[in-house]
Amino acid sequence: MGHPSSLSPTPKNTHSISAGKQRHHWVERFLDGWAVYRKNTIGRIGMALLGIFALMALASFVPQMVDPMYHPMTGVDPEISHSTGPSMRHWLGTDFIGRDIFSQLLAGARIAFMVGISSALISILFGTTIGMVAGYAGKGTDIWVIVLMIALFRWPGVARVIRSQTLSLKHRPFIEAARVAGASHGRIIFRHILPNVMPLALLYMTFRVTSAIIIEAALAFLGFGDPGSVSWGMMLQWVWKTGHMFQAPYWLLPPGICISLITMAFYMAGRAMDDVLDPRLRKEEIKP
Amino acid sequence: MTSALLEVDNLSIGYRTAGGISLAVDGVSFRVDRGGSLGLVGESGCGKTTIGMGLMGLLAPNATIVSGQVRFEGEDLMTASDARMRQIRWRRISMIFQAAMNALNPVHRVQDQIAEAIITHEPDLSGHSVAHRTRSLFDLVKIPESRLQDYPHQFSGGMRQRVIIAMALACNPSLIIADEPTTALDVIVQNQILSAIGTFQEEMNIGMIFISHDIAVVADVCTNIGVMHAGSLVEYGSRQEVLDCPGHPYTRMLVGSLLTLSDQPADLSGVACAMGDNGPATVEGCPINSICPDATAVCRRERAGWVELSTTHRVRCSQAGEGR
Amino acid sequence: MADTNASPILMMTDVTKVYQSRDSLFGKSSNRVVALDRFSLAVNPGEIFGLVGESGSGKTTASRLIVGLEKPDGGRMQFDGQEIVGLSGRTRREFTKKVQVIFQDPYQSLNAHFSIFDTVCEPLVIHGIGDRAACLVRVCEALETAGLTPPETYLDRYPHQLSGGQRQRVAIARAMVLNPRFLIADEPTSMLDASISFQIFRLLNHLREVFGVAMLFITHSLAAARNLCDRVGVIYRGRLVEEGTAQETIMHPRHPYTKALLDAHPRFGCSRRSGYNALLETERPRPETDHCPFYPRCRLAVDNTCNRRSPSLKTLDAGHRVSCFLF
Amino acid sequence: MISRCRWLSHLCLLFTVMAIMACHEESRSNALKIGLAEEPRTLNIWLASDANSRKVLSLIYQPLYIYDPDTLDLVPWLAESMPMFDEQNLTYTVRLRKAKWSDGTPFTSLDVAFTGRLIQSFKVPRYSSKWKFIKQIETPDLHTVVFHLKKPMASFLTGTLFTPMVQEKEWASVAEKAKTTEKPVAALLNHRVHHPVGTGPFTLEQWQRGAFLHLKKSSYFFGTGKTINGRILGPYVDDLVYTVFGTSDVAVLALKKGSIDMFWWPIQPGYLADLSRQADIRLFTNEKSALYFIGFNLRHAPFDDPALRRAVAYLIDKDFIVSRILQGQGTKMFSVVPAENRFWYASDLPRYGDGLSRENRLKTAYRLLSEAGYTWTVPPVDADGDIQPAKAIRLPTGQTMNRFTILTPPADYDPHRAISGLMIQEWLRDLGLPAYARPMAFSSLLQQVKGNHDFDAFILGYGRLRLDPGYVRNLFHSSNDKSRGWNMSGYHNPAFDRVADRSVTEMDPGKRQVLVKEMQKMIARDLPYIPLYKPSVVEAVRKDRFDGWVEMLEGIGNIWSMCQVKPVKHDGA
Amino acid sequence: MALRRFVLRRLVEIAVIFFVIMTVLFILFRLAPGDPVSRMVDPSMTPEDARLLMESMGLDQPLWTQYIYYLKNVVTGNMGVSFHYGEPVIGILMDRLPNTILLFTTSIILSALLGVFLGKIAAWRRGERIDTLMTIGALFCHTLFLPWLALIMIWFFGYRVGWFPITGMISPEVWIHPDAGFMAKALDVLYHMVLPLMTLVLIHFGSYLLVMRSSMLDTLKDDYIITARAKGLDEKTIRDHHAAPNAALPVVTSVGLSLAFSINGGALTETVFTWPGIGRELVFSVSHSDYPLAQAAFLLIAIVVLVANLVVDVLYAYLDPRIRY
Repeated sequence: MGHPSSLSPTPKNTHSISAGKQRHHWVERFLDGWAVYRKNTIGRIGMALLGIFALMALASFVPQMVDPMYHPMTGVDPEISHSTGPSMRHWLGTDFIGRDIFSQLLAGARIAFMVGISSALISILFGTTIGMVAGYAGKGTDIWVIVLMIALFRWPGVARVIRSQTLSLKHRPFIEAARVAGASHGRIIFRHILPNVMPLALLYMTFRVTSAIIIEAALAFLGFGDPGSVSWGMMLQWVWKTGHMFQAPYWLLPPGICISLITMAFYMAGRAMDDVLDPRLRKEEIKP
Repeated sequence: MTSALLEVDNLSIGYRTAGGISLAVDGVSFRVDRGGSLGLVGESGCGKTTIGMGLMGLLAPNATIVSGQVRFEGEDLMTASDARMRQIRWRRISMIFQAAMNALNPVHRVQDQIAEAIITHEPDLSGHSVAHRTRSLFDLVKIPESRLQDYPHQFSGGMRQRVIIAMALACNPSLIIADEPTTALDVIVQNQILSAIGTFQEEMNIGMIFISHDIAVVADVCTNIGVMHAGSLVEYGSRQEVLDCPGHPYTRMLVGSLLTLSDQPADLSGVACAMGDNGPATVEGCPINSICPDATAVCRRERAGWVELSTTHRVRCSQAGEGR
Repeated sequence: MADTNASPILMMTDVTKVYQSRDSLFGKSSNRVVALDRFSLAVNPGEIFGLVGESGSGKTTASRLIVGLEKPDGGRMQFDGQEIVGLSGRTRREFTKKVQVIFQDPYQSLNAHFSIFDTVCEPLVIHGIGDRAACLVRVCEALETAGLTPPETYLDRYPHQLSGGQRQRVAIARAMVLNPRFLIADEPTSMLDASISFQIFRLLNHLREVFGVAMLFITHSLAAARNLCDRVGVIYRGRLVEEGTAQETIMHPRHPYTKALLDAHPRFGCSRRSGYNALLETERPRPETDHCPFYPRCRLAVDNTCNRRSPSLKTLDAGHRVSCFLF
Repeated sequence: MISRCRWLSHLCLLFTVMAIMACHEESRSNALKIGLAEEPRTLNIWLASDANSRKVLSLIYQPLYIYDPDTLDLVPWLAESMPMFDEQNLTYTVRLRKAKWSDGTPFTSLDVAFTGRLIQSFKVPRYSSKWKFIKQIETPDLHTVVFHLKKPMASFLTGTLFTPMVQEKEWASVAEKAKTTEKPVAALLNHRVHHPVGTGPFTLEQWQRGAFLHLKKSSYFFGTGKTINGRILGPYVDDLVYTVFGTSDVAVLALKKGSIDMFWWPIQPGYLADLSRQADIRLFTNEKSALYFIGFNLRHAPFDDPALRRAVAYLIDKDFIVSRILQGQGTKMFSVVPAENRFWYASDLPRYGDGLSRENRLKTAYRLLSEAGYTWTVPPVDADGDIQPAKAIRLPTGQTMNRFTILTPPADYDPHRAISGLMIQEWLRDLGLPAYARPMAFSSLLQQVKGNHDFDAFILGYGRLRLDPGYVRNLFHSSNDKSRGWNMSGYHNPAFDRVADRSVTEMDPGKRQVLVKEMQKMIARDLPYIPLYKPSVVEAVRKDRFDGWVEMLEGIGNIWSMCQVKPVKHDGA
Repeated sequence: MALRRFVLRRLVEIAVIFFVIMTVLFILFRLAPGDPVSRMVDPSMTPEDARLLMESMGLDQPLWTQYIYYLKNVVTGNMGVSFHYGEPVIGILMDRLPNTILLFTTSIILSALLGVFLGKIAAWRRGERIDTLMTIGALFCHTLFLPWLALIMIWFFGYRVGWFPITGMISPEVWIHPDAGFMAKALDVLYHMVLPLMTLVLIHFGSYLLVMRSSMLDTLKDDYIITARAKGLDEKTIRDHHAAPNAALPVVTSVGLSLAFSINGGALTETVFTWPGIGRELVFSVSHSDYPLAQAAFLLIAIVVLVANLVVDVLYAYLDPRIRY
């Protein structure tokens, strides 16, 4: 769909159009939303926490460049062969084979982001598409689609929410207006419904992120994780399985607190986003 | 001369916003006599509902009464304590809400909701007499007693409105504020509700403030009419005076745009121009000067004061005097 | 004014629509609501036909059937002599170019994520009409037609930045951008203030006069119908009970229901009428057999007639038809 | 609101009262409280294959002979004396003690014969192989049993005679009924035993599923007051209470708190420092008869080449594994037979890379492989003899070596093996070997290695190796190279097979010892498995409650301990 | 009448879904690599031994026969015999079920009560410091990593301070005591429940608080709250009588579903606290490839979840008069 800004302007609409041109509408909406978001204390805390974790994830590449001893997985301190507490050399101490806990913690932030965001993206992608199609197609098909998904996969939650949202959107006058104008189903789903369910999908994504992180941690903790990667759950599992649970608080506390804080940060960001997206809270401004 | 039930003097109500207080109601004065009825008419956003809520002391937390006096049965409501206001509410001033609003709690039986109002204000009443009162209220609004046990969702829109009326009458108030009571109802049902309200108001000698955007409806039930625009009252007078010889151009426009069932259809052939929106006044001068056909330089410069057209009819327009 | 002798642009003949609430995975439940019951209607080119009725009477269903948002369960519908039930593909697209709808709620009928330009331009894009420059010109024209001047100031705005009246004008511009021959206006002013409604009525009248668009104007207000429409049909429980010129039908109603409607209408400035004599306070039980739809509420109903058969439309005089055994 | 507060305060009060009550309950009984890490599986001795069931049932059902804790020699237990071997007829004669079942009936030779026949007729899994070479069981009198063997079988002494004996009275009817069903073995294994009748020092009192097991001293135990093998037997405790703990952390806490007197499970290294500081806790460190190893698939490239396997053996730093991953709680292994099994262990085997630095390991392995014809694009050792990151190793055939995986059990099952796999992966990569460690659910791992033979290398271990070296033959004999067979590596060596077959039938321990050592030498040369380590068992008990624990291979949890543990006499009491 | 039809219809749906889940479970378990026999590894076990074991478990039959057999078992309510315990699966599960129900029902009801109570206050005082405090506190508790918290609780309350027993459901000392009466035993169980309850409530009340808070905020915007104010009711009555009951409805759904899911969701809790419930059995059976036990446990969970869904719907209809089927 063309946008008038790229046209050679017709005589009468020269400068009045170019005024609001630079900012695309979603940029504007985003900035508006951001303004609302910034007022939200919880949202601000969440964002700050997420920023810290993102920095940690970035910083995870640094220590191993300083000295291979700080490689979170394979680097071991040649002088230490058991778990030791914090020192200048190892800020948070070492684990039972002499690996640096601080670099493991940083690497864990990276994994947490990767796990959280990738699984969330996948579930949102599938969930949104299936939910929209099921909701839009309606009638008999949707029940079976949903049943199947509940039985088989982990993303029915998103699909269900999106589906019900789509169901309610489907009979909105603006969708019907598009249908009356002769729009195809694809156009209605992707041009009209998608932008409207997107905020909800994004909101659910933050919830999905947290649950993905917690599930990863729980699985790793139970030992079903990949021991080749250093996640916080894996760190806890090492603490647990090697019998340092109550012996090495410097090793037990950081990953546990990090799991809590990062999930909390995502929750907070999500809740604040909920405020931004809640149409009842968004004022219908009338600017003449 | 009938005694004044309610006297509102120069009432201003504002909402706290980021840029200071914006006035939703700006210096409104009127009075309601015992048994009299006043219709407040104006388009959406003109502040008429805010007045109703202000009188009940039920303003939103970000709203504040900037100035003005409200005397109800000789008592100053502005200085009344919260506890005193709670006693006055419903016992002395009750309210009829718009039926489309969820004015009734969906999870309680209507009987209980009516009884609750009675018990709150007359705690000494026995359960038996409360039940009796409730039944007689249902009789009054012509709903079969068998439906006392029903839940609000089981009623049709018109019936629900009757329940709300019955509830409003539960404590024999002396003033009822009816806020758009018939909006969203069908014509026939609206007619029934209006006549019911009119009947009770007359028979029980209750004062009423009737808030509506539809001047035709207001004209049907009220003896006095106040026309509001952008937070202020622009014309105030008896029904006949306001409708027959509207003094304010805005009133004229309201009356003029009203489609009637007269033999001669209204003239629709004029240019369909866009018109400004109704919002709080922000510019100097008369708020409607930009769309008023008779606007003069004076109108653009300053707000007009009140012009008395008769003892009961006043208009806030600088042109009003000349127009007559 | 309308050319009454030309063949109708829209014909609905004995159209029936039944809603069945389907709430089971395996079976059908018997929760039937008859929205339209052998409903017939004809709109002539260039005229505004007013369809009047209370909420739930089926008037919106009629509009939805015409534009194909629902499928009828029986009866025929023709537009320009062409059958329009079950159109698909190219013929349907051709049809959608000619018929447009203005919805009741301007707050809901515009996609909040579309700018005004996108909204008005969408039908052009769907139908692949014109390049971008041509689109812009046509959009501006449509906006001007709808009274949004100067149009350029509106192009980049979003619905939430407009007032209700302006939104409804955008909806009208969207409907007009394809130069349709037929407009369905479904209670376009019920959400608007009186002065704004008045302007919208003027606008619709203007469209009819300048562009010769025929209209089906759906309303619950007799006054609006009286002032805007050439002909009026009164619908009750899915049946057309009275039909004729606006003047005749509204000023000299025949059917008891029309009379009751008229009676209930606020009498501007006059004291209240004594009451709704055509209507009963409470409803009579609805008979099992076929019956006059108004029988349960009709004070004038004749037993053994009104509750046994349903009346058909009888022509009384020049184009005034009524469906009642009393005539 | 007020009512809610009152309700809450009542609740608090209730809990306080309960807490006080519970404190009073403490230290009442003279019971030995033992923590278990998992619930015992069953009380049916034939189904009980898990360690936890055995911890209970070994105190109830007794075999004819048991091991001496110090020498690991045979000690007559239900038998009265050592078995008498008649080489001519291939018969063993065993004289029985005058013992009684816990229901008071005498234990006779008929019970022994019944147990043997039951195993033979039902082919009871994991017992039938120890009994199938027995032709006939004779009972000349009630206290004499004569076993007729089909052929000489070394495992008679270490297997058959260690079978727990069951009572004919208890099991005869069960066996009868099981035989009439469609699946007799299943019926026998799934028979639910509520009150096992044995000849041991304890009897079962009650079992609260998921919570605890209560054993009481048996009044009919044959050993009470007797001196067997130089030890005066009790038991000296009246009650044994087994409590189940979900995780060992919690069990260690319970031990520290004094809620249990002994935790019958190896303590994780992390707790040792803390526990050894606590005065009222005593730690026991004992060796285990165990074997943890990395095995290769000899059926295809690249590990069909012994030179590569030897190079890998050089690269693996067993010191690192033992000192860091096991935190010192284990020993390096160089033979598939644990060194503690002194009689069968061959001490003169090659110790690949032992004591070398990492650089020297790498250089040695590089030399080995270069000699065997392996080439690199970038070799791990440059011309000056310095280490550099290696790239793209090629087989002697010139083909690039494909990436291969080292399967390990998942970290939850055994973190040591999982982490060892990972470290080995890194060491191999130093040489340019494209190794990938991959943890896999245990049953899938076995399916792939044992069932499908679809693997390159794997790390597995046997935590409880029997003392009889019969497994050396089982693990590497070519006849066991089949799906689900024990020869998972696919090792084929006719010379080995010959020696192994002779070792099975050699009844003279001295001669058999020579054969077994010969077998170990062949394995150490060909390296189908590289033995890695053997963890130690560290157990902890409370000093202030009981003493008299008997240390043995596998730790203090053994029948000797349970027969000899005594409550500590407190001065005040 | 309509409700009965609704329930009947839902029961049919439940049956169909149940059948689907049943089949999916069967397929999933059989497709999973590995077999239960190879788990019982011991180099002294001969291949014949292994075959015998397979036969004794019925694993030598073709899949189709196993499936028919399995269906027959489910229909007749005989879920087979556990590979591991060698006992009927039903008996094992029924033995564990009351323990799980006892712990989780109590914990969920307690946390829901606490969450509703606090959420009500937080919403009522929206924007004030107490609201921010509660919201952040609830979020924090909600995001705590359960095993981590549980172990720390055990360490502190069970060991350090020593107020409560370390884990388990009963103390043997009490139960083997010859004259321990019912009351003593019941008190003992209660006493053991305190720590897991505290942990679970701490973790779960947060979500109820958040649900209640946002639902209550929605409710407070409703018009009947204005009506209630206009009626002159005092604020506490408005909050407790008009706003809270309406707002608590979504909590009912979430309580119902968590009750249903708690019968498996407690695997971690039950493992750490050594609570002999279904969750522990489930983890155990899956990791030991004990198909009959795992299948039966999953089916039990599925049926509880499905039925609970139905019960919640019916309950909802009972609580909210607007909803009628």
